[in-house]
Amino acid sequence: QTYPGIGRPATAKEIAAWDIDVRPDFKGLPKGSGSAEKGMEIWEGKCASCHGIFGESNEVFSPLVGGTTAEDVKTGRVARLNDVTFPGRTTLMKVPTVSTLWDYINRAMPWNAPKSLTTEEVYAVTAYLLSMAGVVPDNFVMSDANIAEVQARMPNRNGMTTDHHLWPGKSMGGKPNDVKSVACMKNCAGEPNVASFLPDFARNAHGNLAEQNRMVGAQLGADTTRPPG
Amino acid sequence: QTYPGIGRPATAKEIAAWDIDVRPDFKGLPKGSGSAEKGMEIWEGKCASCHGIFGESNEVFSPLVGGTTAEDVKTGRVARLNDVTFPGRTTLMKVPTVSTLWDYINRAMPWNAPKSLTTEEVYAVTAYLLSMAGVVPDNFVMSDANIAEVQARMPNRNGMTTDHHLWPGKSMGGKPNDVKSVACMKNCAGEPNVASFLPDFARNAHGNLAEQNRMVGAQLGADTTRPPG
Amino acid sequence: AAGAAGGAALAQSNPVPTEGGDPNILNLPAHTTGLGQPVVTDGYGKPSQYEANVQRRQSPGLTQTAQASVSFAPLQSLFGIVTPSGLHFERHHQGWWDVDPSKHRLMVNGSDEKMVKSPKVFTMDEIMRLPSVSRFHFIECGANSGMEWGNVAVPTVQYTHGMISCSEFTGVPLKIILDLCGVDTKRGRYILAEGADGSSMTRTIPMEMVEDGSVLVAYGQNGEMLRPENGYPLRLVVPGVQGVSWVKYLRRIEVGDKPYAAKDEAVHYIDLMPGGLHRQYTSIQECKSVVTTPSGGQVLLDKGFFNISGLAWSGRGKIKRVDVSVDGGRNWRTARLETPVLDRSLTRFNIDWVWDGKPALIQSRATDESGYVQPTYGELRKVRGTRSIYHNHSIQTWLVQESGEVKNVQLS
Amino acid sequence: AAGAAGGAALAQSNPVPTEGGDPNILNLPAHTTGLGQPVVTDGYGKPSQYEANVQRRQSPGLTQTAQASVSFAPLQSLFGIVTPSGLHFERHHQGWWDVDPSKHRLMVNGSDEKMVKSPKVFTMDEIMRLPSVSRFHFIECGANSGMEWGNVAVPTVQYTHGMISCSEFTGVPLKIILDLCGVDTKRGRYILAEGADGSSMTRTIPMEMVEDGSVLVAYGQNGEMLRPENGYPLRLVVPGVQGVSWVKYLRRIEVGDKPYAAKDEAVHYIDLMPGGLHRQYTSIQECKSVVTTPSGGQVLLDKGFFNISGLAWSGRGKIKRVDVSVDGGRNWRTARLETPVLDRSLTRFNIDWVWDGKPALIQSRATDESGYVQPTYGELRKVRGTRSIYHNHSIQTWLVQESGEVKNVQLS
Ligand code: HEC
Ligand code: HEC
Ligand SMILES: [Ca+2]
Ligand SMILES: [Ca+2]
Ligand SMILES: [Ca+2]
Ligand SMILES: [Ca+2]
Ligand SMILES: [Ca+2]
Ligand SMILES: [Ca+2]
Ligand SMILES: [Co+2]
Ligand SMILES: [Co+2]
Repeated sequence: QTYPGIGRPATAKEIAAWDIDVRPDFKGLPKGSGSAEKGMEIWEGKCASCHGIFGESNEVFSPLVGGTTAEDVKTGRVARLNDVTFPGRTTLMKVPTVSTLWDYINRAMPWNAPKSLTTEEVYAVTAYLLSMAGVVPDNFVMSDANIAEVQARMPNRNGMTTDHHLWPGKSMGGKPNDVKSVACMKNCAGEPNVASFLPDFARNAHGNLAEQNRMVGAQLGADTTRPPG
Repeated sequence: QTYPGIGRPATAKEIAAWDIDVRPDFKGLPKGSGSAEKGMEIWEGKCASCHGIFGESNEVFSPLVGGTTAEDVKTGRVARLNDVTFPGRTTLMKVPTVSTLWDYINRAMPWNAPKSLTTEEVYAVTAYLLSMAGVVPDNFVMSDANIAEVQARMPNRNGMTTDHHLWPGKSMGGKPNDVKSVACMKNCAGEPNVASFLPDFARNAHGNLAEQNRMVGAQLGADTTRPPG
Repeated sequence: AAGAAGGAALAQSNPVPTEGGDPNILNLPAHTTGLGQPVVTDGYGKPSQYEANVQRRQSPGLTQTAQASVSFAPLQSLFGIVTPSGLHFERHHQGWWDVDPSKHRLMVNGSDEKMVKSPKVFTMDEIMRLPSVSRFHFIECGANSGMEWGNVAVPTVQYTHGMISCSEFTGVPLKIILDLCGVDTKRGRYILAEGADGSSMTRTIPMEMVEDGSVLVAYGQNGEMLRPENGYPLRLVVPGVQGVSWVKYLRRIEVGDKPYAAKDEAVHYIDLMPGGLHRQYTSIQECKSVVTTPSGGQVLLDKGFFNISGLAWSGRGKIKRVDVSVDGGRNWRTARLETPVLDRSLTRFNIDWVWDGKPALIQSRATDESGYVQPTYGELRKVRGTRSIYHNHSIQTWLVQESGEVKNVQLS
Repeated sequence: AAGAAGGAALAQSNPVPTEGGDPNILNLPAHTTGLGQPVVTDGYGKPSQYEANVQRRQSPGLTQTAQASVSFAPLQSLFGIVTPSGLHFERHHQGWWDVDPSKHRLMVNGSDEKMVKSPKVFTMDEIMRLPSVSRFHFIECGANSGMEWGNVAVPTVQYTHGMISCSEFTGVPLKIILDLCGVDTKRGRYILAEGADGSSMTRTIPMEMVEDGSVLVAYGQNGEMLRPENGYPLRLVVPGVQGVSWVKYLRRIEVGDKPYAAKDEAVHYIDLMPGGLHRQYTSIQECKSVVTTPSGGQVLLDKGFFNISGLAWSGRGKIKRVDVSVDGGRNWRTARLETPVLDRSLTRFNIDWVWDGKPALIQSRATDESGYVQPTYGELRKVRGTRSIYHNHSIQTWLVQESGEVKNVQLS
């Protein structure tokens, strides 16, 4: 089947304007470099207002930096991900691939002015971000030539698996389902026991539920401005 | 299956308030009467502004009266329904059942004040309407006692059939489909000939069609403020 | 009226760029380089400003008042089978209302004292507690395409076929409500449905359709409540039957032993046959289809590939097949039917077409599961004449002119 | 915020009248004795004023900004399977835009020069000329129910499950567009989809899903164009896969030989397992269901009959069965499934229940056509722990208290 009249060849210039993605194998990464020192300037001018001076803010988003150790840089596994008492997870605790940071900052940051950074600025600020976490030295100059070495120091680079059943198709994983249940119909479980519920003081925390249900219906909304009935 | 807690018995008063329908066999018709003379007063006060002094207006709706003859009153078939040159069809040319008029005037007229007429007024104005068409005399007093006689004079009382295939179920009609076609696939019809189309002067009669189609699409709307291209 | 962004369409070209590229690609737009709007800008969202041309419309001169009138759905701009509720066609006889659902009641009674054992009153709360079903059905006015019985009268598919819409309705099978009241179904072979608006619209419906479970007392339409224009908070759903029977603002169901000859079944919605006899109680909407793209009033900007798309439906069940002709009915190809193909619902069909730039006459022809084949105007008029107003379900023809402009035509 | 008519619900009683009848019946309301509003009061209509409580809402405190946030669909008030487009859940990462469709372009290219024979640019006009399909599919955020992984966090089904919606999507199978460009599908086993908004969202999608025809380049949603909040004028439809992959404002498709590890597949939408390892590229939304009525934050005003109603879905195909328990999972009955039951679509279920006024624990459990059974929290957490955020598809429990009030609870 052909489709005469539909579509036309993309020009090289057009592809260059839009094909900005950078893959884990660095395909798509433009040549260039930027220093962590320059990155600090950019960070403080264009990023810190939202992410905090040390990337620690959770004012507009969860912290970018924190929770990784020198040991993690060696092992490639962020140990605190296994610490259930550690609150929250920072970006650097999770991200396995430095390309992801580069690509995302390049396409989407600063949040209110995406795609406004030069290639040098993206290298620089990425380097600075990593330097805050001790992944690269404070005077590091990151470039297309040495980015693979940075990758080899990413704290959570070994922290991912694709060995599961939730990827469609055969290109990854392909494991059978991990969770098993059976559709028992009669006398299935023990006496049910309520283990978790909202405390009464949180009753109105999502607003008055009477105003979040239709005026008529099989059930109406509970007036949560009043004590439970 | 029972449905505990759902619904409650309707009271006699409630049923009386809402059960206002009147059937062709006059089930539902309240006792009472009204004169065509009184009906004329009501008509001129409450109906003529929309329907015209003689029920002939088509200002707000098609004419109610006209097109029936004394001969039709005898035969019960409105002859002009078979006259393709006669423009339009009035209510009295079509309506086979006097109950229909009574019921509808009672439930829905005057249009801007439905259900405001008394039972006497409905009898009266219905009688007047029919008197304008010569179905009943000008001094007729219509009542529940003589309405069957009026029915026997309705000009189109024999003008209906239920002998067709478009009623679901078996309580009427039940005929097989009247129109027959076959799904021919190849070399089916003769050379097609366009027999009817909109004249160019009517091109913009429904407004500019460019503004009646989406801005993007497989086809766009024609700019009908311009001559055909 | 169309907003600023919704004016006349601009021909959009996609030329091979001479200067290296399309400025819409090379110069990144504001939305690619800025921060957009927050969530819940609208707690209940609206279409894009660029969709302002997609509106329901009145046909100029068709009716004398706007409260006893109709507005047509813009079929030329719709996709799939679901009609957006905001674009659902309207037909009012005495205007529409936004009825307070907490005060709305449904009554069930009998035409005589023995017909219903226990006449009952229900609140909306109670109706919504009963077993509910959800089903997709089309609703078509019996007068849809009525303006075209004699000859071509209107330019676009909005006006030729726009008195049809299709929604997912949710409600209670009327049978459940009648069972609850105790009905003598031996004598009570008819139902009268009555609305609460000024017209208090009444229509007779056969008990068979209640007994087979297809008649619903519906409150839901496309996931939310019915729209006020469509009978909020309660309307009857009578699948396959003309829209006037789908009584809006439903306040009462009466079970009776005889039909009621209401105004809209004794004066209107009666089909004038050759010879001057009218057919009464013509309820079922017959098998029908129409190509919605390309369709009248549109312009093809180019030769080349096009997707011909349209809608098919039947009041007698599922659509079995749709054939499409581009040569005025001489030769036909069978179109793809989109799934799901449902009972008394719209079915969307699509078929490939390469336009060579010469005049073309596009038609579609549906066949339903009863085996009934949608007729040509010739076949239909031979039996039913040209003055019926109702139940025009003829094959529609669109003429694609060399200029690319598409016209509504009828063939002899 | 709710309008005047949309305030707190008033308990509506239907007492046996002492004085002869209900005043709502005996005193005819204004709408029964007056003339209503004209057709086309709104060329594009709105819900009733009495429906003002039915809104999408943010969950207080969930996100720190409203442009990188989510609004939840009010499942407690919805019927059937179609989500009204105005109530479709929202998820933006850098705000939403109303993009001019006449300037929007779609580009197809390859990760290297050999991957795509002829990289191409398409206008919207051109895309809409290609063969189109219409299909019902659910879209669920991978983080839906994520707040509840550890314990009960929110009161109503709007917040527990409201990041799901279901629409009829219309568009072009991506396979057709790729075929048109000539793709090396031997090497090119991945697709990168990219949006045109500030985030220029990118996600990797397996070529298998393109090849089997299920991935669509969609412009239509529920009969009209996509809403701006949902990607107008073009979004990818990736049935059964989490919402973040359904890239909005779609501007580019790249064919590649490796996955891309985009921010939302290497930092988010990764599932933290016990032991600290994350699962990456967890795309499929597993078999899941929830009772929407009665549900958390509602009140049953009476004992007696109720219709339990809910939604079931699976990213692996059709729903085969839904069971419902009212005793916290000890005993189950199989619910009625409303038709149509479609592939990777919502399915509505209903089942009768007579409430005796004693505390009840209501649950639903779906099984899909792959045979997978929706697990309990115990079964799920045993394997995946409590910190995953994503893919919580556990059985939901609602506690009906003696007072009639319904609470969100988790059982041990
Ligand atoms: C106006 C506020 C703002 C500014 C300025 C800003 N960011 Fe962000 N940033 C955000 C928000 C909000 C997100 C989360 C976006 C989302 O949800 O997809 C984010 C996400 C990120 C992320 C991904 C974190 C994650 O875990 O997903 C990185 C990396 C980042 N920003 C780096 C930067 C850099 C570098 C700069 C400056 C060049 C910058 N940001 C400027 C608000 C901002
Ligand atoms: C304000 C205008 C108005 C007034 C006043 C009015 N009518 Fe009407 N009447 C209408 C309209 C409009 C219709 C058509 C309604 C519809 O389409 O269902 C109509 C329909 C009718 C019909 C049915 C005609 C048909 O063929 O369907 C009858 C009979 C009728 N009116 C009688 C009366 C009587 C009797 C009165 C006075 C007591 C009256 N009307 C007052 C506007 C009016
Ligand atoms: Ca072209
Ligand atoms: Ca440092
Ligand atoms: Ca009750
Ligand atoms: Ca006279
Ligand atoms: Ca009666
Ligand atoms: Ca690339
Ligand atoms: Co009609
Ligand atoms: Co999400």
